Amino acid sequence: MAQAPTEVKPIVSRNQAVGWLRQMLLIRRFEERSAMLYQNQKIGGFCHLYSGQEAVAVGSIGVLREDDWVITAYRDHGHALARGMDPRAGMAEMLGKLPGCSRGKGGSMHFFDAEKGFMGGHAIVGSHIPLAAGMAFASKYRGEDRVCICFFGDGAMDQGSLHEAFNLASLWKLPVIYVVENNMMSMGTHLHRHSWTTDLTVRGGPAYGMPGILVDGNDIEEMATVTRQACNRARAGEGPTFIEAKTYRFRGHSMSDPMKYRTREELERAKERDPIVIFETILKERGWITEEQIDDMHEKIKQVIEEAIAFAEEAPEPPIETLYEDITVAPFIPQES
Amino acid sequence: MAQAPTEVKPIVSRNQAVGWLRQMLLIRRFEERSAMLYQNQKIGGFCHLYSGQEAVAVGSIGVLREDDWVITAYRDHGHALARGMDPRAGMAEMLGKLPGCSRGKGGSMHFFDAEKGFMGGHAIVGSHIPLAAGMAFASKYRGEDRVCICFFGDGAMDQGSLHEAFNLASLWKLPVIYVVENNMMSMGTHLHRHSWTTDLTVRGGPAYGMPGILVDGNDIEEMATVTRQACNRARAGEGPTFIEAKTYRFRGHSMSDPMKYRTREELERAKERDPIVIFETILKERGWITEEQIDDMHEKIKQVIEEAIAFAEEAPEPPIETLYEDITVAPFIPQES
Amino acid sequence: MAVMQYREALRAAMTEEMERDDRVFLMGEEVAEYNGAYKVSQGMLDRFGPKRIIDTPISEEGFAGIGIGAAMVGLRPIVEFMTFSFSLVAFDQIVNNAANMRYMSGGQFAVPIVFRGNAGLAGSLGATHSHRPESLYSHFPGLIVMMPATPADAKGMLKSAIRSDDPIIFLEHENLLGDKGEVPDDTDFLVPIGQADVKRHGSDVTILTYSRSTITSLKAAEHLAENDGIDCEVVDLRTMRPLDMETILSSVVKTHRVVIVEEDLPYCGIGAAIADRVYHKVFDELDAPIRRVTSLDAPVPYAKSLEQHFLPTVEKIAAAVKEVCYR
Amino acid sequence: MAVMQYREALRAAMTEEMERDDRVFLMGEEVAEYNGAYKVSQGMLDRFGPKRIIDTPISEEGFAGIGIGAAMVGLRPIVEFMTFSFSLVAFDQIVNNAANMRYMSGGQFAVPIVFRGNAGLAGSLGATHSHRPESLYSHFPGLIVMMPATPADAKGMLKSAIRSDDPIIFLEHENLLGDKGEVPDDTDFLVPIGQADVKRHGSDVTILTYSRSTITSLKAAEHLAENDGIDCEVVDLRTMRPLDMETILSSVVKTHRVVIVEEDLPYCGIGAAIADRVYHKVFDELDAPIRRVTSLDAPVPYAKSLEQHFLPTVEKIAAAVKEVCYR
Ligand SMILES: Cc1ncc(C[n+]2csc(CCOP(=O)(O)OP(=O)(O)O)c2C)c(N)n1
Ligand SMILES: Cc1ncc(C[n+]2csc(CCOP(=O)(O)OP(=O)(O)O)c2C)c(N)n1
Ligand SMILES: [Mg+2]
Ligand SMILES: [Mg+2]
Repeated sequence: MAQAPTEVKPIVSRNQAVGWLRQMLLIRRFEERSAMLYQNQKIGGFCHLYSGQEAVAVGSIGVLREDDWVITAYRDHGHALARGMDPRAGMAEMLGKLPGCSRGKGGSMHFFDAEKGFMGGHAIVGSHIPLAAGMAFASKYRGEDRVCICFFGDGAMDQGSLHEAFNLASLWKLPVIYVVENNMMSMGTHLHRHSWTTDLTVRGGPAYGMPGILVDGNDIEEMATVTRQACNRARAGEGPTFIEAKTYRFRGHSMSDPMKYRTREELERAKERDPIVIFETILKERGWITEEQIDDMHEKIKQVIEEAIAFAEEAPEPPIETLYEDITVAPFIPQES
Repeated sequence: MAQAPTEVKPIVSRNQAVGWLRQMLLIRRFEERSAMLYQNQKIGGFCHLYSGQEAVAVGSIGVLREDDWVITAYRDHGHALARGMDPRAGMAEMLGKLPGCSRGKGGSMHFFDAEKGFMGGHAIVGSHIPLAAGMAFASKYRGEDRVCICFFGDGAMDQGSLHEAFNLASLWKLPVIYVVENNMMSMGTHLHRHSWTTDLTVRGGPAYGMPGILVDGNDIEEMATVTRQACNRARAGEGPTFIEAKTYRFRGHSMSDPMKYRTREELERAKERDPIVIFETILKERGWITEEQIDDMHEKIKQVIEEAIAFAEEAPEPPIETLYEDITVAPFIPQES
Repeated sequence: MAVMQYREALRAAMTEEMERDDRVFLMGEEVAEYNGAYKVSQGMLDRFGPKRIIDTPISEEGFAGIGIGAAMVGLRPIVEFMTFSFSLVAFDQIVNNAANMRYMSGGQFAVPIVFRGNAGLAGSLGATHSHRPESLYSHFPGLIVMMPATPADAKGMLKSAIRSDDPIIFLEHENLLGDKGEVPDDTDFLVPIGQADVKRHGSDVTILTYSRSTITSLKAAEHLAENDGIDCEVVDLRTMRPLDMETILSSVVKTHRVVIVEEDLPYCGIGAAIADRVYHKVFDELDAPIRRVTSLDAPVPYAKSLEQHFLPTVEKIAAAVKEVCYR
Repeated sequence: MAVMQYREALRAAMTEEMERDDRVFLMGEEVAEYNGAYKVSQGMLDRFGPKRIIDTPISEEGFAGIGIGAAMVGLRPIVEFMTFSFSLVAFDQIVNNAANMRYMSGGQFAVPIVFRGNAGLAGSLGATHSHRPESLYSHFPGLIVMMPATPADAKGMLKSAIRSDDPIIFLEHENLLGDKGEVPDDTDFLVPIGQADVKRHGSDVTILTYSRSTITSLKAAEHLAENDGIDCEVVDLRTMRPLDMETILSSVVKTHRVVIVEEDLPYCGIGAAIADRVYHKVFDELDAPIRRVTSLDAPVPYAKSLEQHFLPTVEKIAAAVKEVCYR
């Protein structure tokens, strides 16, 4: 288990750093408002919030190229927004509206944005891990140097699909970066109750012939650093990397989780390590941003999200005929009556 | 990767050792004759011979208790006979006859013998690996100290079922012994083309919190030694063990394999390490058996197998009504017409 | 008799059977410390302890296989899939190992295991989380498939399932979990496997249905009785394999008209299978072609506005019933 | 036209399409250096090299998923399952990722992939190796399911499948691989998806069938013509989803009698689904109930003596045909 270097900060320009802060705030706000909309039953189904983990997505996706691919699990709002999805499309999807990022067919767990190379939120635990290897395979097949980054939770470590994809990715030296967001919980099950070891780099790294890098997922610049290294490795044809990003989710597993498995104190302590607060502090210390500018940013993001909500609320429902649309590329013939 | 101790031989009594030699010869002969019967189309379907790997099954199963469980893949004749299956039942199964060990319903790939704790040959690669953990689970649940030993090939290392079962077995400290019979080939695919590393103890041992023991699978006493250690560990409640037994199969993957992937020379060299010849030599050197006694043993085994074949040939076909028997314990109601 | 929820009835069934037989245990994701993703197993960890109420990692193929292996050597596992949509990653274990084991071993091994959990459309969960596997599993000889519609059936059927020596696919419905009904207290109250139940007697049309669609069909029957003077017999099939052909046919030869109502997909689903068997047995008894009310032939969309068109409704059932009555 | 084997026709289809489009590649167990477990891909490694003819580990879930991911970004994989029985360990990938991806992404992603390999009873392989997944996959909107019966169809259908932008389940039959027949040389010879083929014209009874059962049905038709003076029309369905209802119905309204012949299990299989659709559309045209000839409702046994009773035979088909003719 290698430790990420921490002494080389800052690794980003002031502009980029401020952009990252803005993205984290956008995600946070998007989800806070989503939670309210969920409680008002405007959003249905399962809704898994990313609050607390924002630095993982923003820091890693932040160092990718535009032509790289991003794929994740059902806890996908953060990754989608970090990849530049329009919050209006995201919010419209949450509300099941036609201009939603999946035309209202996917919902919270199944965000997609082809234009941004955002290859989806995927709701069967582990099922997207082979898909990521497939995109990396395509890159290599075509002689390109694009990479695919794939996010999943500590709970997904226990799925067979991961094992098969990891062996294949390593055997074929595919340009894929696997990031386990270790928030120490698989729904209500603590890591030590679902994984034989709590050090996931033992399971996912050298055991599959990949570097296994442990990183503080709440430290956005560390996250960026290790991802950049993994990208370089992938683009150079040296194969996959496994990154364990330690983090914490501030909300329940989904909106319906009573969170009996943890104490208020544990949560409070975790919130002291809020990646957004940490980064705000760092940027202020560096003199890259002022308190005032931060307040202004918060305000502007509020507006963006409120606009997105207004857009989503006013947007049309998908018409009934869309039920049979987008099933196949060829004209779809329902096999009924 | 730990190396098995080799200096503590002999670990068996003369009687036992001679019994093991006899078992290996029985398996070899059973299969040689099976191959002929296959060519005469008396045996159908797929038929995978174990010749060359006999020491793995006989040495490991040889140190189990009667109440332990044995489970394996489709290359199962060796394990069944090593566990004491009556060759007549085995041969009758090959011929699809009623007194076959699976009443003619399983065939070569699906041998079963409940009385002997032989829990089956299983033909979907990897699918029996969780079953083994299930039997070990039952042992622990009941507060017993029975163990389950589970055999599979190097190709099965690539199946997701293995990954899930290994994590569970380790997490719950189940009394199960996993033995990969590494004959370096998954059908026509060399190990280095299907596994990112050729050292399987890296993939199956410590990566899952189990000891990963490499052993020469053609050395029956080494095989017995490491299995005994694994049994002790399992019975003491310390959890699973992973054993990589290096070996070689003398025949093709199945009876229909033209074996173009290896040279005659490679095969000849491998046959110089025939586990039966090795053990015969050792026993002779120890003065535990004479050349004459060996010849006599060969002769007797020939008779046993010929008798088994005669029995199988004369045995009745399963009557048509058995088609609907043994589907469920409750009376079966076909859902047709 | 006590009035209880469907989920409480399921819990009562498991609890009683676990007290009766210490070979029975419950295993699955979040069944223990979390008290069940849908609170079906609430309190069972406290009662039985972690040896018998067991949280698993997200390893369906692994723990389904562990259950099967344990059943082969005499335990009687109840394996919960958080939803049955997740059973698809364990499909091979269920259809090859659970269903075929007894046959392939020539009858030497039984696999007394219950796989249970929600199936169907629970609402806005999208295509991956809304599978209806009843026909997928009913397809395979060796499996038994049960789907209760009421709290009493939930209890009586699950108890029978747990006592059965065969592998059972026991499909609950999330949207029924909170339904309340009278449930017998008797710890030996069992609903036999393979027995349908006439939930409403009628003379004009036979509605063949199961699980949640039974409730919708009963509402449609009331509606039709009141508004159209059509008297429907509602047969809750309860066990999808083996089908209770006796009950089905005795209703059909009375009414001569059949509507099948199901949440399954229309093509290669359970409804066509049932229709086929009815046609085969009593074609000449039918005064009209069988009509079916099913889900639409599409993946399940997220948007509520779309999803609401997806399922059988009172209106759709009423229209089908009128059609077979030529009204 | 050239006379070639069914396996050669499959190989020709892949070869031609790979030459036409360099996004097409073949991936699976033993397809490359071993030249294919059933020699379908023989020589293709030599021709196209290891970049495009790719041996995989025994990781069906893994490489099915890799194929789907690659298809999402524009490649056109052909994924071979050594037999389709092994696809059951990749079931989730196929039904959730291949079938649902386009829908869930609101049409943003296509999954142009062909999953191909043998299905059915190849002889004495036992229950685990003899699955017939046609109804399991046809169940799901989003998938297309094709099953050729002749060398010409094998080629023309596989070429269409490879050119399709949708996920295709392409089920071959081991026992047809050696069959020979005339096959057009034209590199643009395509059999359209969703088009059935009347393999024998007749006026008395319509036999709806596919894959190997087509061959058996044709034999039965000859037998019936000679011995009983019954003139059967044999419709080879070829695509199981979507069904070619036009061809089916135009035959049925001519003959008014239907027999369905299939290798699938009888319950919740494809035959009941087809019967259901025919009844629904043209109930009044039928002069007799539809009869089906299927596999038995049991796992597949090893013993030849048992297995020979398992499948549709000329005798069973003839009996069913006579039954619908009331003879
Ligand atoms: C195959 C499968 N099994 C179970 C579930 C239900 N489920 C959804 S998320 C989840 C927990 C996942 O935890 P983890 O992978 O750590 O991700 P996190 O929620 O912490 O982001 C479970 C059990 C599922 N979606 N798919
Ligand atoms: C899931 C699955 N995929 C593919 C196969 C076909 N198959 C049977 S054995 C085999 C090779 C297995 O090699 P290995 O595990 O090394 O065992 P060995 O044959 O060497 O004993 C393959 C590909 C199968 N039976 N099951
Ligand atoms: Mg987690
Ligand atoms: Mg091998």
